[in-house]
Parts: sequence; structure tokens; C-alpha cells
Amino acid sequence: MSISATQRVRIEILVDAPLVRLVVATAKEAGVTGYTLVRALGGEGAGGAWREDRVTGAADTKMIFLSVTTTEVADQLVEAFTPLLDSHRLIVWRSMVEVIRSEKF
Amino acid sequence: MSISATQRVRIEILVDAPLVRLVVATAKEAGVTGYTLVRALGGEGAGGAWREDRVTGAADTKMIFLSVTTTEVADQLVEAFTPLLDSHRLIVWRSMVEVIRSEKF
Amino acid sequence: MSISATQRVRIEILVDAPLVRLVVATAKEAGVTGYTLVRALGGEGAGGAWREDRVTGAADTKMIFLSVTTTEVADQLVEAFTPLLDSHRLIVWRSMVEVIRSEKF
Amino acid sequence: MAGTLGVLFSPVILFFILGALAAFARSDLTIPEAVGKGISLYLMAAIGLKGGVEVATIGFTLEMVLAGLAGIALSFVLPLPAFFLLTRLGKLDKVNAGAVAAHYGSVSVVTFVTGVEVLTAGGLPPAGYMVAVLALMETPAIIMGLVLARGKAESAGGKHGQSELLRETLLNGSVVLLMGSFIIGILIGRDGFVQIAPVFEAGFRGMLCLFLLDLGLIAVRRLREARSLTLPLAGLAIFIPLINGTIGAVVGTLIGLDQGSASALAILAASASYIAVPAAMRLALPQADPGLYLAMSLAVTFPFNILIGIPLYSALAQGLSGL
Amino acid sequence: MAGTLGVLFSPVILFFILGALAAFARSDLTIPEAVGKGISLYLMAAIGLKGGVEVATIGFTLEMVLAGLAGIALSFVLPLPAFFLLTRLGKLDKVNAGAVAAHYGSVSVVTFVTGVEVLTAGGLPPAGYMVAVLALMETPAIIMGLVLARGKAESAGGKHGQSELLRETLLNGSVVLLMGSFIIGILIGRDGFVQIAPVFEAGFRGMLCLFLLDLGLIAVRRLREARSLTLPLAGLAIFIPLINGTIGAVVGTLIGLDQGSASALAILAASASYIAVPAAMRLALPQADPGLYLAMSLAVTFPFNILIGIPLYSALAQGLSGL
Amino acid sequence: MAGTLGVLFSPVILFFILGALAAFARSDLTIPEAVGKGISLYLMAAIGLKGGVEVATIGFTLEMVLAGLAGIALSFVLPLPAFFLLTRLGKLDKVNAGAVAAHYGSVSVVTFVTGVEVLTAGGLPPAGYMVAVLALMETPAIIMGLVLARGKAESAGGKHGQSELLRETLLNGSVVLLMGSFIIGILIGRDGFVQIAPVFEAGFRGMLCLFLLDLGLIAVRRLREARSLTLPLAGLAIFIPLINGTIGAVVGTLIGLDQGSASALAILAASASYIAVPAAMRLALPQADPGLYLAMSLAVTFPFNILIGIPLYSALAQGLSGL
Ligand SMILES: Nc1ncnc2c1ncn2[C@@H]1O[C@H](COP(=O)(O)O)[C@@H](O)[C@H]1O
Ligand SMILES: Nc1ncnc2c1ncn2[C@@H]1O[C@H](COP(=O)(O)O)[C@@H](O)[C@H]1O
Ligand SMILES: Nc1ncnc2c1ncn2[C@@H]1O[C@H](COP(=O)(O)O)[C@@H](O)[C@H]1O
Ligand code: NA
Ligand code: NA
Ligand code: NA
Repeated sequence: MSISATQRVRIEILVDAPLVRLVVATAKEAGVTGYTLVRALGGEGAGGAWREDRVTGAADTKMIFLSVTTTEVADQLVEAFTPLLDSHRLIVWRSMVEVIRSEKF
Repeated sequence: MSISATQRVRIEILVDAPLVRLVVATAKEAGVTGYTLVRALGGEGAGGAWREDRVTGAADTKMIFLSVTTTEVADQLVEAFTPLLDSHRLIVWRSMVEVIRSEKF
Repeated sequence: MSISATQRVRIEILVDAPLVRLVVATAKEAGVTGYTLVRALGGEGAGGAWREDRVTGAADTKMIFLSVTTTEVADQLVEAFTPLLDSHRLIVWRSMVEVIRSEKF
Repeated sequence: MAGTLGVLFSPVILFFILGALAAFARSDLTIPEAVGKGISLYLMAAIGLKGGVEVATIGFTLEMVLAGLAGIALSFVLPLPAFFLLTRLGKLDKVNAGAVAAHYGSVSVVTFVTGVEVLTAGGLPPAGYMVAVLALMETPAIIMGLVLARGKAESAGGKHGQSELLRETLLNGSVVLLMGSFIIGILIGRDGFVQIAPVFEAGFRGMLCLFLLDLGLIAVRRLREARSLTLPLAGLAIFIPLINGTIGAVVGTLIGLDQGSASALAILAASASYIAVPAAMRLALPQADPGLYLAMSLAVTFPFNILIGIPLYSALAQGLSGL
Repeated sequence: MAGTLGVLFSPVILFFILGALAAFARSDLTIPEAVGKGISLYLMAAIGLKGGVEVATIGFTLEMVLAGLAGIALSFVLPLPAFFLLTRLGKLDKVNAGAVAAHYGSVSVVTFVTGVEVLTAGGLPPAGYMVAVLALMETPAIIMGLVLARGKAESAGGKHGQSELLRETLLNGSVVLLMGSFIIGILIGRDGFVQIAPVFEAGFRGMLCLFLLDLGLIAVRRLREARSLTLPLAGLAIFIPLINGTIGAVVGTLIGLDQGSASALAILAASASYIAVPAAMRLALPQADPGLYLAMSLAVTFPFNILIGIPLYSALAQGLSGL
Repeated sequence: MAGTLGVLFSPVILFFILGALAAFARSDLTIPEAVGKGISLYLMAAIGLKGGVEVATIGFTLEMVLAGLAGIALSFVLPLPAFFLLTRLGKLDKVNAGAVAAHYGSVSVVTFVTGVEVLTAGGLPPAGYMVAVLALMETPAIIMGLVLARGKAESAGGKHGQSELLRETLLNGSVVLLMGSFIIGILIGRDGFVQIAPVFEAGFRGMLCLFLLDLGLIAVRRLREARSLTLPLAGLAIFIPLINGTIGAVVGTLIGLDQGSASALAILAASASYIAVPAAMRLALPQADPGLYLAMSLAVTFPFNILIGIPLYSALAQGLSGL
């Protein structure tokens, strides 16, 4: 479709602020070399509604962990997170993307 | 492709801050059970450029409403929003994603 | 899949804050008519870790430039950015999305 | 230090000019939006408290009631001539004209605050209850603007019905904070205020400087990106406040307000909302162009009022009281 | 100005009530989270400095050591009855009961600060070293809560081992800032403090008003969205602080603290953490429901303590000292 | 209170140390970036105003012009020896060496502000016009750094031409705010300043404490994540300011500045930019490594100057004036 484009997986994990360090550590162990965090403003799910809150312990303020990586690493990532999904209330989804400098991902 | 992955739709709606409540209410009526809001910083389109602004009424400051849901709900969502797209200047797009705990979406 | 949906390309570029103006200008030259910027909070890659920082020159604080556009414009965009990817340390990926009001993109 | 030139040398106005010039020159100077919002909340709390404490000291008077009623009446009435001008001279359709007219019937907190600073420096401090008048004037114009935009017959409907909208407007953050602080001011009185005066009184003028710096930046940036602002509309964004300011000064003098308070009523009438009304209009009249109403109220009327309007309206009120 | 009614007319409390009412009425009034966080850091630095400066002036005493030891002991012990009540009356499982119990053993900085304001206004200022006691009490309850939740046998494990968690908790931002400012206060003494007093002393009460406005908003919004808060649990969120406050008052009086300091210890014991502990629990007991423990500590206990608890515990401490 | 040890017990420096220690210990203490940015803008406005008011009081002098010219000359010249050292001892390529050299030719506002605090506490307040010198020194080094990085022949080109870059640098937010506030200070004079002094004067030192706490956190966090900082480069990040500080002290003394102002010029020369220059370099020399130049200027030079450099340069300037 375009110059030297390669298929990679874009994986997004919704994670509570206090658990970000844990998610990053787990992702790195699974082989992720790059990621970006985005702050979320609020949301709603089975556990009710929340909104961004930096004043209190913000135990339910969420961030989006975003990583573009290979299918293999993404699979390993999902495997590594599966036991945590329920206990840590993580939300994960993935989709295919095309990247340009494939050596970066 | 991976352990117990299921196809879902990731739908994103760009919405002006004062209209967020309306969009959330409409989405819930269409059957959405979970969503996350992300604050946007600025942008440009047919209506000119804008930048984040919390000082004034911020009538054109935008947020991203993000929901991962089933194809059926996504279709209903699009249908519910179609009459609003022009009048409320909403911008919508959707793509396929794989989710892990499919019962969550 | 749904009412009057059309295929478009969602392109995301991770860019350092001081380079945003340059990226926007380049994108507009490539034919992009609409885009949205999102502030990132932190991340890690080959060049080490960074976190949001508005106090100093923030030369490595990143934003996400997000645009949904046609395949042709996306191709031109990628072409326009290819010489900058290494020199300006940009990260780019793209995927297919469906849009509703196709004339907007 | 009264008079136009004296006003221009007030630090508050100079910081506004600095912000405007920086934005004109395309400087990247920016106040973080969270900080700007924080300062604006602070200013509302401070002005509310101050007004309440004054009322607690002086007590309730008939003048107060008259001023409140006049404010409500003005907020209802002022959108009418504005709507007429906007459709005829401005060539706006009903929806956009109604939305813009609502802004001009309502009020701008910072224009008021800056006016109070200028009047106080000139020896004509308005009465404390004018803060309550300010809060009372925010909402009625919204209802009027909607009626004008939609025609009486057609009802609002949709997810957000008329009553829901009214609730949201009456409970708009700035109205709640202003009125709440005003009442707290009445409750605590001068004695209770002393403890928090270092923040809410001593700090006020300096914070206002920083806020006007921010508004100078925001207003001019908006002016540059305003696509739908035609020359006739820009002209109306100056002409309408002149009319409204005159009406306000006349009404204030007629109901017997002191010169400072009559000037403040004129400033309120002349000012255009850029907080409560834009948010309400985005919701109630989504088809109206926010780029247009924010450009008019924030990018043209606000700077005009700050730099030229305030001394003008106050001179007018003083002149009228001499008749 | 002491007494319950006097307290309610303090501006600090009135702003809290304003925030709570605004959130009840679903107003969109919001303090930007960055600004709220900034004010909370300011308050911690200010209270730390003030305590340190006082200790520098008065010097170290045996009382100080006793108060510190009592604080640590209370933080370890108080989760026990709370855990018992939460499992029996509250019908919580061990994990959730342990998480909630940790909150009640630990302390709330703003409850303490508000208490100090009220006590000082009432002529019973607590000693400066109570700030150090506050910092000492933040952490032990976390360990205790974890032990209760997991049973002694089972170890923590996982990516974040027990020691890692302990390190993170001890170096929690609020603990570090409180203790750091306290030590800076000791080092600079009264003379060094004079230069920065306009910010950290004169500004304190006004900033506290703005912060309590924010907490009023946050607490009530949390209450509205609290799904897992049953009536028995809401009752315990009032009953547990009453018990803990009584224990604190008794202990404070027994170890010979002055009335103000004994009242402050009671307030600390009665207060429930909503900064350090929720973050630690999310990490160490991820299965526990954050919606629950934040609703109890922030949405019920905090307002109860601010409005009713503080004058109650201080009256109790005064009564006990008279025995 | 002069002398190195006295400086270390200033609250301003102690808060910097607290931030640094917290970051070393990996505490999660963080000032929200919006708040940090807000404080930094406040400090620039305050220092600008103060300088301008002083100039308005004292009037224009030849000394002022000389200091300005010396500042501009230093900013142009200082990148040269730095570039030489960075390529030879630091083994950097031309692009990175040029980028880093630009930082050392330019100035750090907070180093200056802290220096002024220390000098004033030591009885040697620098003249008010030094603020203008500060603003004048920000930009020339950027041009020089680019020339060094690219060689004279090669032109800039690309989307952002040379002139565009120059415009952006000259209109950099911090330069505009500093110069703008300086001019406002001149216009309003002592009388106009009185009204806003509670915010911009009384609050200054306390706000500086909070800002240095933030910078301590930021600097040490950057140090930990610095990948490209070799030992020789870290050494140069101390050695270059020592050279530049010495040159600044000599030049200041030669052109006849008073001891305080000569010390301030030395501090400016020794300081390294971490606001205007990094942003400009990211744009003009995108291939240069931002991790490197921020690590050197912010993580090594800034703490060195705050803790050791400032008293050293001022002692040097005092010594020289005695000759
Ligand atoms: N289907 C979804 N799409 C987007 N975000 C979701 C979705 N479900 C849950 N979330 C987010 O994840 C958070 C926790 O979800 P839950 O565990 O279901 O309460 C919610 O508050 C949302 O912010
Ligand atoms: N193609 C696009 N891709 C991403 N964002 C867009 C796009 N078009 C519009 N937007 C966003 O939506 C806002 C409103 O668009 P418009 O109604 O075209 O002015 C813009 O300011 C952008 O933030
Ligand atoms: N694979 C990736 N997925 C998501 N973000 C990435 C990825 N790689 C790099 N980034 C982001 O881009 C920044 C610069 O990457 P790098 O040039 O590799 O240091 C990182 O700090 C991340 O924020
Ligand atoms: Na008006
Ligand atoms: Na407690
Ligand atoms: Na320098």
C-alpha cells in the first residue's frame, strides 16, 4: 500500500494510574521496546463512572498504555496480561497497523 | 490470532466539550456499556483551527469519545448519531479491533 | 458494514512538541484538511524514557498528531515525512478506518 | 488616576496589552489552560466574597433590590435590539443572531472586575451588591436568545429539554461560585474575611494582571483564526456594547444608583459573556457557529470594553448623574 | 468562635459546603485537577514548614517522642477493630475489609489541617511536632491492612514485592513533602521562615478555602457514583472514625499531651487516608474495589469529620483533660 | 548570611535539595506540569516587573547600556570556547557540539533569579536593569550555535528558514514575558507597582521555593534517564560554567559594574539555558540529541550553579572589584 510499509500490531491497555509502573514492567518483560502513555479524562464501565483526579490517591484514574509492536510480542504481551486482566481490572484491545520504519517497532 | 480474541469495533467520536454529556447519553441509549474520554489539545478542520481552552466557555474545545463495542451496537450508535453529525459538528470513525475479555465489550 | 461508510486511513504521528508546527505545515502541504492533536504523558523508546514537561524547553515532550484522510493523501503524507523520520525522530503508523460523512475527510 | 490615559497605565490593562501584542506577533507565550482556569475561579471567589462582605457590613437596602431587578430586566431586554441589528446589518440567520444576541444580553465577569478596579482607582467604587447583580444577569439573556433563535412556537425537545438546559445554565460553574462566595461573604462578614484576606484581597490585583495577560493572548489568537467574522459583524461587536452601555448607564441613573454602581451597571450591560453563554449555546443551538460568537464577544467586544468602553461608560454615568 | 456553630461559619468550612452543594445540584463547577493537586502540595509544604519552625523554636521534648510513638502505635492498631467491624457488620470479604481498614488506620492531611485551623481559632493550637506525627501515621496502617487482607502466611510476591511496596509507600509524595518541609522548617527556623511567610503562612487559610471547595466537589461526586456503598458500610464510615477519635483522645490525654495536641491526635486517629493509602492499595490489593474504599473514606468519613467530627473529638479531648 | 553555608540554609536552596533527594530516592512526588509552568511564568513576570520598577526609579544610565552590550557580546562569544571543548574533550560531532554550545552561551532565568536572591540576602543586590541583560542574552547564542553546527557556508533551508527561526526565538514566550514585564515595570513605576506588590513581591520567594522543588525533581529525573551523558561531558557541564562565570565576572568588573551586578553578569554567563534554547535547537538542529543537551544544562550545570556556582562567582566578582 505504501513505501516500505510493514504490518505491526497496535495494542492499547486501559490501566489505573497506580498500576502503570507494573504494566510497563510487564510489557518490557514481554519484549516491548517502545510505548507511549496518554492521560484519559474520564469514562464509564461495569464498575461505574470515574473522572480524572490528581488530588486524591486517584486509584481509579485511568491512563492509556499504547504500543505498536510485532505480532509475536503482542501475543506474548496478551499472554502476560491475561492473568492480570480480572484481578487488576485492565482493558486491552489490539488491531493491525502499518508502520514505516519497521526496525523501530 | 491469539488466546480467545474476539472481533469488536473501536469507535471514536470527536465532540465539543459542552456536548459530551449529550453524546454519552445518546451512546448509552444505543447500548454502549463502556467508554473512555480523552482530552484533545488542538486541531484544525473545515471550521478553522482551535486549541484547548478551559478559561472561556470552550464551546469548540474537543474531546475524543472512545468506545469498543460490538458491531451491532456500533451500527446503532452510528445510526443514532447520523442526524447529529451535521447539526452538532461531530466527527466519527470506526475500525475493527480484537479484544481479550470479550464479555467486557 | 453500515450506512454510507467509506474506507479512509487513520494516520498517527508521534512528534516532539517543538516540531508540531513543522509537522502540521508538512501535512497540510501533503493535502491533509483536518487533524487533531493529543498530548502524551510519557513514554519510552530507543532514545530512553521521557515524561511530560512544560516547565523546561520540553524538547522531547511528545504529542500525537492524528488525521483521518484518503489513501492518496496518506501516501503523500508518508512520502513527505519519510526524509524527516530519522532526522526528526518521528514515529508514524497508519490503519484503515470507516468514516461516516466521507466528504469531511 | 482616572481618565482614559490613566487607565491605560494601570498594570492590569498593560498586561492585557502585553498578551494581545504577544499573540499578534505570534509569540508562543501561553498560560497553561488549567492555570488560567484556576485563576479565573479564584477571581470569581474573590469578587463574590468581597461583595458579600460589603453587603454584610452595609446591610440590605431598597437600592439593592432595584439594581437586581434592573439587571434581570436588562438581561432579558438587551438581546432584542442586538438581534435586530445582527439580522439586518449583520446579515445573520435567526439561529446565529439569537446565539450572538444572548451573549450581549449576558455579562462578562472579567470586564466587570476590571471595571471595578478602574472605578475604584478613580474614586468611584461600585457597591458590593453589584456582584449579585452580575450573577443575576448571566442567565435571562440565554432564555431570550433561544426564544429569538427558535421563534416562540417551536419547542426545544431532544435529549436536553428546555428545563434541563435552564437547570444547567442556572447551575453553571461561574454562577454557582459567584453566588456561593457572595453568600459566604455575607455569612462570615468583615471579621471572618480578615483571615483569608491575604489571598482574596491582597492578591487580587496581581492575579488579575496574570489573568488579563492570558485573556489578551486568547482574544487575539481567536481574532486571527476567526473565519466567519465579517466587517459588519466586527462593527456590531463594537456598536452593540456602546448601545447597551448607554442603556445601562441611563437605567442605573434613573433608579437612583450612586455614580460608581451606575457605571458598573453600564459596564455589565455593555459586556458580553464568553463563559456561561457559549457553553449553553453550543448545547442548545448546536447549529450556531461557535467560531462566530466567541470571535465577536471575546476577540472584539472584550478588548474594546477593557481599553475604551470602561472609561467611556463610567464617564457617561458620571455625566448623567450631573443632570 | 469555638463550638460547633462557630466552626460552621468559618470560611474554610463554608467553602467545603459550597462545593458539596454544587456537586449535589449537579453543577459543572470543577477545579482543574492540576490546580487542585498544586494546592494540595502547597498545603503540605506549608503545614510541614510551620511545624518544623515551631519545633526549631521550642526545641525537642520528651512529649514529642511520646506523641510520635503513640501515632505509630495507633496506625498499627486502629485497623484491627475496623477490620473486625467491616467483615462482621459490613459483610466485606477479607481483601476489601483489609483495604478499607488500612485507610482508617492511616490519616488524612486535610482533615488534620482543617482541625488545626479550628483548634487554633478556638484558642487551642496543637504543637508543631504534630505534623511529624501525621507523617509517621501514614504508613504503618498500610502494612497492617495488607496483613489482615492476606493472612500472615501468604506472602506478597508478584512484580512488586513486599519491600518494593514498602519503599513506595514510605516515599509516597505526600509523606516526602510533609517530612521534607518539616525538616526544612527546623533548619531555617523562625528567621528563615519570615522571608517565605507571605506565601506559606499569610496565604494558607485562603488556599485551604479553595482546596476544601474542591474536596467538597470531589467527595460528593464520588458519593453519587458510589455503587458498592451499602447502608451498613456508610454507617461504619461514621462509626469507625467515632471509635478511632475516642481512642486517639484517650491515648493523647494519657501520654500527657496538651489539650490542643491531644485533640489533634484524636483527629488524626479518626481521619481516613485518601491519598497515600488508595494508591498503595490499588497496587498491593488490586482485587479490592477502589470505588468502595474511596467512597467510604472520601465521600462519607471526610465530610463527617470536617463538619461534625472535629469539634466533637476536640470537645472530648478537652473533657478528658479535665478529669 | 552570605557564604556558602549560609546559602545552603536558605529555604529556596533547601527546597531544591528536597526535590533532588526525592527524585534520587525514586519518590513519586510530582508537581503537575501545568502548575510548574504557571509558577515559572509568574517568576518571569515578577522579576521583569521588579527590574523595570527599579529602572523607573533610578533612571537610565550609561552603565545600563554597557551591561546590555556586554551581555549581547558574551552570548555571542561564549559558545566558541564551549564548542571547542565539546568537540575536543567531549568528542561530540559538530551538530551536537553546536547545540550544546548554544545552551551555554544563553542563560537560565531561574539560576539568575536564585542568584539575585542569594546576592540580595548577602547585601549585594544587583541593579534592576540586569533583567533586561538577561533577556538580551537569551538569543544571540542560538545564532552562534547554529553557525558552529552547520559551518558558515551551508544555509538553513527547509520549512522553517533562518529568519523564521530567528523570529520564533526572539518571540520565545519567556523572552516576551520578561521584556514585556520589564517595560510594564518602567511604565507603572513604584506607585503602580504597590497595588500588585502582594503578588509579585511578597509572594516571590515562596513561589521560588516551590519552583525549585520542582526543578530539583526534574533535574535529577533527567540525570537518571540520561543515556548519552558520558563522564567527560558531565565534567564539561561543570567546567564550562566555571570558565564562563570567570569571564562574566571579569567583563562585569572591567566595564565598571557594581559588585552585585558584576556577580549577576557572572552568574548569567555561567548559567545554561533550558527553556528557550532546547526548543529552538529541536527545531533548527533536529538531528542533535535533546537527551544530551538537556542532561548537561538541566541535570548537571543547573544544580552545580545553584549549589556551588552562585556563591563562587559572586566571591570572584567581589575579589576582582577589590583589585
Ligand atoms: N467498551 C469500552 N470501551 C472503552 N472504554 C471502556 C470500555 N469498557 C470500559 N472502559 C473503560 O475502562 C474503565 C473500567 O471499566 P470497568 O472495569 O468495566 O468498570 C471504564 O471506566 C472505562 O473508562
Ligand atoms: N480528517 C480529520 N482527522 C482528524 N481530525 C479531524 C479531521 N477533520 C476534522 N478533525 C477535527 O475535528 C474538528 C472539527 O472539524 P471541522 O468540523 O471540519 O472544522 C477539527 O478542528 C479537528 O480537530
Ligand atoms: N513501539 C512504540 N509504540 C508506541 N510508542 C513508541 C514506540 N516506540 C517509540 N514510541 C514513542 O516514541 C518515543 C521516541 O521513540 P525513540 O525514538 O525510539 O526513543 C518514545 O519515547 C515513545 O513515546
Ligand atoms: Na451585556
Ligand atoms: Na486514622
Ligand atoms: Na551562559
